[in-house]
Amino acid sequence: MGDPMKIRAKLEGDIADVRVLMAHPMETGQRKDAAGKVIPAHFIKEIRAELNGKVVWTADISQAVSRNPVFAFKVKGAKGGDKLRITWEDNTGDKRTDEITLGS
Amino acid sequence: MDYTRRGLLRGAGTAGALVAAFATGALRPADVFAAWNKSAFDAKSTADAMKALNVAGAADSTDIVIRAPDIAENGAVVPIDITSNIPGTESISLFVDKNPFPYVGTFDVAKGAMPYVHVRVKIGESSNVRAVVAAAGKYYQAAKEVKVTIGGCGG
Amino acid sequence: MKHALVLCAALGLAAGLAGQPVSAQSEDRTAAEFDKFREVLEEANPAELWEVKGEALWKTKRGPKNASLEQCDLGLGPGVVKGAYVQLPRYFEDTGKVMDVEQRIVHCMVTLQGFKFEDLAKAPFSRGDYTPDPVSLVTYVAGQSREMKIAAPQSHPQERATYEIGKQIFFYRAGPWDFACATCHSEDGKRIRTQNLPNFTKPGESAARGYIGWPGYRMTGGVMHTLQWRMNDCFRQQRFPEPGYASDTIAALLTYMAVNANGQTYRGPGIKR
Amino acid sequence: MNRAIVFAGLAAVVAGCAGMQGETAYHEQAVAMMKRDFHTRGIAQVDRLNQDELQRVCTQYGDHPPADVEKRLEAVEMASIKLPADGKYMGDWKRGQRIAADGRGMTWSDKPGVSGGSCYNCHQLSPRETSFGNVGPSLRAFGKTRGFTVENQKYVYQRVSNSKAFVLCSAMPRFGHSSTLTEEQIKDVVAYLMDPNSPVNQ
Repeated sequence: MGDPMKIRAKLEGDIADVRVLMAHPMETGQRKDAAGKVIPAHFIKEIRAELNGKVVWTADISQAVSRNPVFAFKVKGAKGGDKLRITWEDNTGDKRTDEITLGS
Repeated sequence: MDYTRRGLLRGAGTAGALVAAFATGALRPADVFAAWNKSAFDAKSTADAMKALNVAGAADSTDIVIRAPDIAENGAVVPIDITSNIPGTESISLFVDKNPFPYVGTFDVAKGAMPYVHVRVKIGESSNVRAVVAAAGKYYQAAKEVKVTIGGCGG
Repeated sequence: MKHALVLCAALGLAAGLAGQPVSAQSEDRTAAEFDKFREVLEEANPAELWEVKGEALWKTKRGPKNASLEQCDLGLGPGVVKGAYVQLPRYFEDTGKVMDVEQRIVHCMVTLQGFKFEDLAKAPFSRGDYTPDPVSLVTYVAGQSREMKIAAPQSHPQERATYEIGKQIFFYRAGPWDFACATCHSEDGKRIRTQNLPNFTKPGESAARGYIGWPGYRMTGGVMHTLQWRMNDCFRQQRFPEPGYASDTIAALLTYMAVNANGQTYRGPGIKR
Repeated sequence: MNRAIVFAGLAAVVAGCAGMQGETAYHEQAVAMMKRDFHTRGIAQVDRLNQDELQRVCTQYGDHPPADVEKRLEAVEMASIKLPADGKYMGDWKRGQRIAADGRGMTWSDKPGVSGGSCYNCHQLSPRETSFGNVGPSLRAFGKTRGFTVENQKYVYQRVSNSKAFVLCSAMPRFGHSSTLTEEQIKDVVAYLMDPNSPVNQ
């Protein structure tokens, strides 16, 4: 279970402008440590965003996404009080879910 | 939260069949989650990755707008905005042609998101970044060059 | 991904844009492009992740004394975090000296929570996946002064004396390369390689340029650093011996820098190349 | 720099008025504070805080000492330069290029005896290198502009070896005096600036 995400959303009409920050090393598996040993790959593979429990946005990503990933996307049909929940899962099976209430 | 993701997403009973069905699948409408497309992510060229995703031959389109720096300050964190003005856009995929593994990922917007994404990626050397959009069963693409300098020991 | 990404170009000529003579004009264009996308990056700065972490650390009962930091006095009274960062360094009665933010937080961790200074000073800088607690705490505290004006006080005689001592340290030339801070940081428009060098001797916008971006998320390595790290690494590059972590020397230098930045707006934890 | 004037003035006042919080008193407190707070790490020994006469004078006068002091100490620095015994100033420009780009040396994270010249940190040299600093002047086409003469080779050798022999409070390190660069390395840097085939002169 990773560190908490930071989710921000701004409502513009019925569109939620979402920014999410995730704490993750996004290790490529190509780098070596100081001792010359390859640092194993460790990266988020899948992300999904749910609005009131319904999946509205998903991403399948690779280790080419920067360390401590940042994404922005826009969800349609949102209103104040809606629950926005984001979940990621990495290549080791670790996952993390965080939720915010829109317009709060 | 404590649930098994595969079970939640696909229903435990049909997961295997669906994985098989989508293992070579294209950037399809988001009825179900696709399996993370290993062969596309492992591809060493954009062309091979696009083949693995069944989107080879995507048509050039000026309706895909890529906003990325002409010169990136740091190749470790290159901000990229992609907006598709193609009606019926279902997903946006991103490639960095010169990266050892060019396929960065696919953002599925069909189930309730706008055809837009902001993402930050690693770019090893000056390269085209390429967006491929799936819309109404067709595929479109656009590219933009990003130069990467390796500066001094800044801080 | 290429390992070269995270390496300094220590050897050989830097790659990229090879063969093209650089004109002043193209340098300006590059700088403008960096600035434009720096703004994009700042719209969602991973530093916020450490603000979240630091807030939890601040409010959680921890350490041998099982206490939170909610009674820590950062200068505006016990527990007042809002606006404290932009009014540091400042003089503290209880210690009888001027302290900077990290020195003060560490002081609170020692006195309120019972941590040992030696333990906190053992590995005080971020590396890889490791972030020392004071770094997260400083990031949280700094984030609570967003959009406020820098107002490092100079009302107490000790605060004025500390500014003068910091200035002396800033101009002190020594070491095998004869460097002072001032050698690289006392003129406008200077660069080491492509890295801009803020002029800390000119009060106002110029001095603030090098001060207000901290603590900062460093894109290279993807770690969070505070001014303690920045000062430490400056002295390393100055070819000096190593300054003590959270030492009075650093508090004095930061006083000189903060006071020269007074009146400028603090925009919160920054993002660095 | 008016700082020098202020300093000189205050120094005179403070001399006859011990305990006054003038610049000298602050200076002494600053030095005492640093001596308390710094420690040896790796090759960076704590005695690096001790200033030699040049460093002391440049600090005291804000890098603008009185002309007589400046002349006297520049002569001392000039006399300390050891010219190559074989009378040759030029080495290999290709090695010189690597030395010019190499920013290592003398920090607590460096190994002893491993140093470059950090030239690109402060100077433009080859037009092909776009990552260069501007703390020092551009040295593009240096030999071509100044002339490929032995006198100029000697000048570059001396300047790299001990810049302070020319401008006492120059920002440039004394690469020979501080044993940062060896005689051979300095010759290679001279060649990088003075060899007609060096990219610097293209």
